[in-house]
Amino acid sequence: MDGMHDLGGKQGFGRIRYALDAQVFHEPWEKRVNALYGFAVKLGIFNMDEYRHAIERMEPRHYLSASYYERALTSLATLCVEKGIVTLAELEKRANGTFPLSMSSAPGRSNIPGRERFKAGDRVRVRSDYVPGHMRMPGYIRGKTGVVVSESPAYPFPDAHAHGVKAEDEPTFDVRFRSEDLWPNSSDAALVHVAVFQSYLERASDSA
Amino acid sequence: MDGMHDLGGKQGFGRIRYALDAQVFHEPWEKRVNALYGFAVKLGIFNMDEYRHAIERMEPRHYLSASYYERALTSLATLCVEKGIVTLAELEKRANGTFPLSMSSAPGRSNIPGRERFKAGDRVRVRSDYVPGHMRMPGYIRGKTGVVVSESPAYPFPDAHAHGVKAEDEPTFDVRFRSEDLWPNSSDAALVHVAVFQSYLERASDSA
Amino acid sequence: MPDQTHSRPTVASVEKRTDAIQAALEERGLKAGEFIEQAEHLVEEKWIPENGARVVAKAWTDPAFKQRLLANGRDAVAELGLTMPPHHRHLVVLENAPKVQNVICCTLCSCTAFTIIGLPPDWYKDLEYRARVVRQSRTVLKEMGLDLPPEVEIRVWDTTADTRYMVLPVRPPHTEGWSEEQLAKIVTKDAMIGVARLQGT
Amino acid sequence: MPDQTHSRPTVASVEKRTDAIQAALEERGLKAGEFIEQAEHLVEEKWIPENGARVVAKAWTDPAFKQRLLANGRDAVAELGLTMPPHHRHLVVLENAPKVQNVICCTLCSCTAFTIIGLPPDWYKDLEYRARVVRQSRTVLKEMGLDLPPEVEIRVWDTTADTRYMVLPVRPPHTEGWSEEQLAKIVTKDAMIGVARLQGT
Repeated sequence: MDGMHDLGGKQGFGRIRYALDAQVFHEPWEKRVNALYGFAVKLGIFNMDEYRHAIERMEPRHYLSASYYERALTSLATLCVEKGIVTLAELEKRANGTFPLSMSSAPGRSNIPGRERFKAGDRVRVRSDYVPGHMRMPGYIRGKTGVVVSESPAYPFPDAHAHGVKAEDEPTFDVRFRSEDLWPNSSDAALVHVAVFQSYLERASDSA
Repeated sequence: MDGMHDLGGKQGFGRIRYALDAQVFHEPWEKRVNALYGFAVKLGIFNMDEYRHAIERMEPRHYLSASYYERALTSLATLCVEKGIVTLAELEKRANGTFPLSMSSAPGRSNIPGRERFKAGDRVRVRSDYVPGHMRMPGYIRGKTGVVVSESPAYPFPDAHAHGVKAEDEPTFDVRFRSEDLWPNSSDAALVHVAVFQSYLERASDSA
Repeated sequence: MPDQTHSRPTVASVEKRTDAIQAALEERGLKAGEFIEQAEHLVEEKWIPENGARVVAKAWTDPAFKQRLLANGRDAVAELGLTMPPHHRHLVVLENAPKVQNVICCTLCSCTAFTIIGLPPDWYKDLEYRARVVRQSRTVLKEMGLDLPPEVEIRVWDTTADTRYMVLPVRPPHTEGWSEEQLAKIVTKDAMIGVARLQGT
Repeated sequence: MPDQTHSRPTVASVEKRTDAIQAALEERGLKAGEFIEQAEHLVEEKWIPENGARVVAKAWTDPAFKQRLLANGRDAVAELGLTMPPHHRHLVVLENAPKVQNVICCTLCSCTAFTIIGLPPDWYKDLEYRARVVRQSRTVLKEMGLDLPPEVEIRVWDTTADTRYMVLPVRPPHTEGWSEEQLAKIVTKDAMIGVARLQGT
């Protein structure tokens, strides 16, 4: 989905809050949330793709205003409710207030048929795919051309795995893009590498 | 700029808050804000493109959480401060609290050289332009192909007019896109018309 | 939702912020208060959907006017004494038909031909409408109570420049013989935005 | 910033919401509290940047290990007794050079090789870093104190799948003859993310 989480290249944000001794956690509850979602994954209540997608499904205003660990908390609670572990009513009674959950899910999809195997040096184009469900393709590479630099082992296909759809595992390819091709005349010069699932890619002609 | 305001086609939002007897204003201050920005435009303190851009320049979290009239208020105050009418310190003293303004502006641009004149029926492609400043091209048509249905009189070019950059007025063309071309397999079937400035367009080959 | 990480001194309420900017302008001799009163009059008495309703009623009853309206909306509404701000240089009138539904939006901000059809309602300015109506037009219209048969083509118009749009709804068949005044009474703002159809059409 | 239009019954604090979900799990016999204690230990004692620092120091001093590390990071760190979660199936180690600076990010969420380089710092998870570092890499690094000469090529790596990355910093020239233990002490988490260079490089 083209959601609020897809932030790469979005303009209008201010300076990075950077400090040499930056902290991972700021409040004790954050450590608990970080443990609890890992606990739920370990118990098999949900998988990491479902977890990430439930964050992406947060109401956009909520997503943007929430801290990282509030997003984790919202995903954890949403999935525990959706999986029937607990009801929202029970959570709100226990919390003595409202407990905003994520929006509902749209259908996922399986692998693209006839996907190709690429090797380092191949020129590839990212398909112009738009899906209602989970996807690990950042919008800034949609339709763009790059060069494969390496291949990973096969992983579950997130577009399927986040939705309980059957699919084959597939490799990801680290694809190198020129920032100039991603944002012509509007970026700092760099090589931007993105780990792209096989289903998102097609072979590019050399002339492209 | 690819800012938070560029919402067309963004997914994850919920139902429309619709009522048959919907109101324009909900609070008295909203009417005052609506009048005051019009007052400032009438006085020549800023123009409508500067006004729209100062809304787009709001800190993204603030943009998304603010109501329509809070956005208008923020733009009005930001421009009054930037134009030297009032200082932020005075505003905060008067308001007895902080007064969040928009982020600073990036450079604008003038018209594209050699822009073409189109007529109804012409196939056109929206240029893949990325600019740091104001622009009235919604991201969902970038690089897409459509058909001109009509032409407007010449207007100030917003990419320039919002930044005090000299430019010629130029017409806009109402361009008809198929929703299927904008979001393949991922939209309700419709013809989507967008008013596109001449500088954003190039002629498309018939084969495209 | 409170921001966990960026809390600082209290942000003044929108009302106090409005007071502050208004007072600052006043102190510089700019008669903001006076202008606000005038604007209130305009908003409540002049920039009202009854204007557009008169335009629609006339177009329904006067074929020559309708032709002029579709050819040049700004000039045609001026015949009825209706004006548009200088930066609204063009008014495009979109004629509905039984199998064509035009819908207006503004994805980048919330522009409308407000002097003609009235200021936009709250939902028109909400992020939901702006984000969704271009991509999910039929679904959004249905949620808003306009469940169009599949054979009706939807034409969305995104107000991304200073051309302004208004929808000319289909005249309900049961209104044959009605006067312009009678007809104008049944034309709503929502029908001129295109998210509603008039009864019987 | 208060939301003007959608205020409703009070949202429970994040702390109370955390209590609620934890208690709900406990009541179903799922030992959440125990797991939290174990996780606290992992976060504070096991998933720490000192792991990655050992890997870097070994790579600097053992060319054969470095070769294995660059060929297959996951297998190579296992030689040092370091493990990665099952879903981190691949570790790609990115070698910096005087004219090459690699930088890691995750624009879609905030993934890292956390068992090796430690959990990501707050700024890595902030919207600002995620939005800006891919498009404004040199500017962002400069704001963060790393002002790279123009001849240094920047290579950004966006962690959009379950491949994990770590940066192998350039060894400072003044460390010749140092032991692995000494070397490991100067390697920082930020240098392994790629937003900092080590002193003298």
